[in-house]
Amino acid sequence: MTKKKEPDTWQEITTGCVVFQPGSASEYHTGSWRAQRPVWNNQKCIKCGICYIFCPEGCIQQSEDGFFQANMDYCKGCGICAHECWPRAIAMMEEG
Amino acid sequence: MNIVENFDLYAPRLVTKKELFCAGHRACQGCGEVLAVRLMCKALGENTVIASATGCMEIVSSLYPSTAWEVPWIHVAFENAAAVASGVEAGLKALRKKGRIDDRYIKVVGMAGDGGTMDIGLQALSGAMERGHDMLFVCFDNEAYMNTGIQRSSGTPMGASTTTAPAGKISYGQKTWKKNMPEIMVAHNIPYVATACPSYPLDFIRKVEKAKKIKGPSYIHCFSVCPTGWRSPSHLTIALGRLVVETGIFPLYEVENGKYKISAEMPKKLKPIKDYFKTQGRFRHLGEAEIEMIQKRVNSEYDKLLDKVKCLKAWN
Amino acid sequence: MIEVRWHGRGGQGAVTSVELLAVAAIGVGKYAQGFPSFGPERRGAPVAAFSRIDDKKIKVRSGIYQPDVVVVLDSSLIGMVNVTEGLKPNGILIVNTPKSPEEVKKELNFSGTTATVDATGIARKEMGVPIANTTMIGALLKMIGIMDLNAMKESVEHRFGRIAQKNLTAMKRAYEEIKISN
Amino acid sequence: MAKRVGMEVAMAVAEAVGQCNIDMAAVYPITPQSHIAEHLSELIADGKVDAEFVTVESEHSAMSAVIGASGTGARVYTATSSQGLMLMHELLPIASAMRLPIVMGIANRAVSGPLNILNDHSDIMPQRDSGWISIFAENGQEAIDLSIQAFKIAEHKDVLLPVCINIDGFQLTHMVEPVEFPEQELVNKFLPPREPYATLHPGKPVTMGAFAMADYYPEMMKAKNEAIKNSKKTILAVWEEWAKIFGRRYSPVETYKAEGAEILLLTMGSMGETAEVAIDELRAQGKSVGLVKLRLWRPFPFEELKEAVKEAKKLIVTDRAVSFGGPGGPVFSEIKSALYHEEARPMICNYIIGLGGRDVAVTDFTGMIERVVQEDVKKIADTYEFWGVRE
Repeated sequence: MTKKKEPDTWQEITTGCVVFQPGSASEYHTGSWRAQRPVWNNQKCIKCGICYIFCPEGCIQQSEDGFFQANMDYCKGCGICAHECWPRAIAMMEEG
Repeated sequence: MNIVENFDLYAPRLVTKKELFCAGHRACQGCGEVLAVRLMCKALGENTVIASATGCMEIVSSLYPSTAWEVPWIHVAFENAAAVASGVEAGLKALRKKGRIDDRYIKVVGMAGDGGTMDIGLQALSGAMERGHDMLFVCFDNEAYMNTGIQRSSGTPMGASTTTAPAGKISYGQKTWKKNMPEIMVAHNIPYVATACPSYPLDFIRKVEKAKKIKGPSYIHCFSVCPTGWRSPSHLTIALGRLVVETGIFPLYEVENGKYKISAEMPKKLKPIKDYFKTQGRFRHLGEAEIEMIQKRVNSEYDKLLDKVKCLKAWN
Repeated sequence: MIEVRWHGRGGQGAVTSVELLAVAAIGVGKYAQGFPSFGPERRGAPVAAFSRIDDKKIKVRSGIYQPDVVVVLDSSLIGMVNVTEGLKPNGILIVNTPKSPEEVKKELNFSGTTATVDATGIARKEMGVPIANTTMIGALLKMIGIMDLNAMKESVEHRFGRIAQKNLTAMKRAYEEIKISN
Repeated sequence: MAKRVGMEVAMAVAEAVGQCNIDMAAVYPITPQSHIAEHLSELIADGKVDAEFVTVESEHSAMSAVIGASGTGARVYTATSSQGLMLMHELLPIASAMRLPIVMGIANRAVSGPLNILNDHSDIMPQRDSGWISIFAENGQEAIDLSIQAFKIAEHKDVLLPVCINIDGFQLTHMVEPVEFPEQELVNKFLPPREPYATLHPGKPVTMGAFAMADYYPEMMKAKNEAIKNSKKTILAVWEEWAKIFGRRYSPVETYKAEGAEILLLTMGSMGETAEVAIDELRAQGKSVGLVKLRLWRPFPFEELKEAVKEAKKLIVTDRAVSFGGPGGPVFSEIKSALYHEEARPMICNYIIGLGGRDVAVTDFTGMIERVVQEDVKKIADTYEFWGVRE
């Protein structure tokens, strides 16, 4: 769990309980939900980006060399990328 | 395996990299609905205001004091997303006209699950569409009340086992046919109605972009696989979305100004529904007889849809 | 303070009459109220409407139970509705009918001041419609004399636009042709 | 000079709202509110008011739409009555929690069942705890003034809460009576454009209506309660400003010949002026009676109420609603609880009156006061009775 951020007291509650910081949910790291992790074999990867587009977390990014990798802070280990990878370049490995 | 059928292999890289729905949201592993929301936001771009109904997508994205949204977003209640969106549209229109906000075009989008669209939200949606607001409404249909624990809705398909229409000794679960929500929207004579599924991301994005350009009401019914509610493995989310289309259970089509058009993604020959049912726990109890009954209905509904395409061609 | 009860049928314009009268009275600096009987009556049903006019601020907002004047827009209501109910002993009854006030008195077994005018006939002649509500305002003003007939001009014009003059003419004729029996 | 005219109060309210430079209104028709909706739509159709008019398909959607529009920063208005208000009920605490300065006119009407279209206060009373500022009008002029003031109060940076103006259905809404509209220029000066604290606009994306668990919900409720309690200061200041500009004075609790009176009668809404006539009659007979009129319902004006009743021996509270199986009428129980710790407090009794449009006449008030004069204090203290109900 991320540590509790401001506001804390009733006086600090934002007016109308509005959240003013867009995308602040990224402070919460869902990577702890993961039981298995995707591992890319760049030898097989054809850089098509299917893993990127199908990731429900939107946590797969393309590196400068054109290969893809998941941000482990957020990857929940659903396995969609591995299952959808056309050249079978992604394998799911048990965590721990 | 035909996973890249009708799919430009490298096209995903052409999709905008900008994420307007950020990681850190609390959707289940392998959630098809949250994937659809993510893709929708990409298609809509930042000049968007979203009004969301109560439901999974609302809960997973907006736990105070944080938010996964990077576009302006409002949630009020369960049944009124379309009414809230219509108010947002009217408010922005008035403020723009009076020069109190800048002149940019902002797309107002209402979103809800199947319950918030087809059951409790139907009246507000019908009203908003009939009034002709310049807004898109997207139904993320995962075929039951997942947020409250997988209770049946009018979007639940025949034969599915849910927590309020469970399969039992004398019941095979849901005993009613899924409500044909896109048809109800077509009956409102709005300019654009489409069905979509994130398993066909480019088709989905293209449809959202099309709806975005329409100055008037439009509706997209997005089929959203729910591994938790359907008791299916999370990695099969995309595959199941493809199968529901390939079996003709959820055909992809558009209705533009009353004209039906089957989307290019539809196969020439449909697969048997058994292929779609077999990996889902919610259908596991079904016997041959029930599957046959459902198969018949799927065939006839699909034929009806094809007939509409033909008839309307003749009518033109 | 003068309190008036109007009897008519839904659609005959009793509510319009009380509105026009109140707006006109307020227009000449008086205080007034005009309000309908609050009910679900539809076209054709017997209805009532009420007016209060005074030179000082009117505070009371209850119904009118002892009117000073009763105006009957439709004489077919006589016998069906107790039009003289609660009418003050020195009160005035005004009926839209071609009959004489004496005849009406007899019919109703009423001994107070009674006035009649063939408002429907006047309205038909002047406006081409048998709607006597505005015409009867002329009759009422003749009997209570709280303000000049001209006071009606503005509110009638505002309400009726190009057919206002016909209404005003009919009103004037009722004012002049009314027959009174004390 | 402001012109004095005769106009139906519902239409006058629409005219007044039209003077407030609203941006959007969403209204669903219901008797006896419908003349407000109709006339407002006329003003917009004639181009006299520059606003979007959304003809929603229900009151639930009316409130939803004004919430959405208010979220964009627009100045919004809606009006309803009875069942419509009950249908909106779900959304009222949401609007106040989102701190949206929505203004709503309520043509107060009895709630079903049985269906009844006439006046009482049974529609507003169940909304008591929704976090809306709630104010009662006594006559047409007040309905106009309060409707304009409502925007100023609601939008004030120290308030930011929705406001409802209670206008008795039929008794007020359908009454043609003298009213005076404030001059447009003075209204413009009194009511500057809204300055929203956050808006639904891509220029600065915000999330409105986030959900909260047990770790934040209590703090949020406390914040909302402090906001509405604190709003009284602004309400008083706005009324003071109004009196200076327009000459008509408003107070949370108003009194009529109450000073030194042994017996006080308390009313809300349009009954007040009829009750004044009763007080005049009894005073003329030498009786020591006076009237207290509760204008501000939420936030409840504790200090002002205590001050108004502290010298009386007996206080008769009238209610136009029932708390079934409870302590009598809702106003009665509030007033009792407000006075509980006062050392000097009057005996209080409660008459429930005017339900479902049952006429309230001067004789009803003189009757109940005479009853209280005669009865043994102990016998009627803390009791409630349905006044004038056939037995």
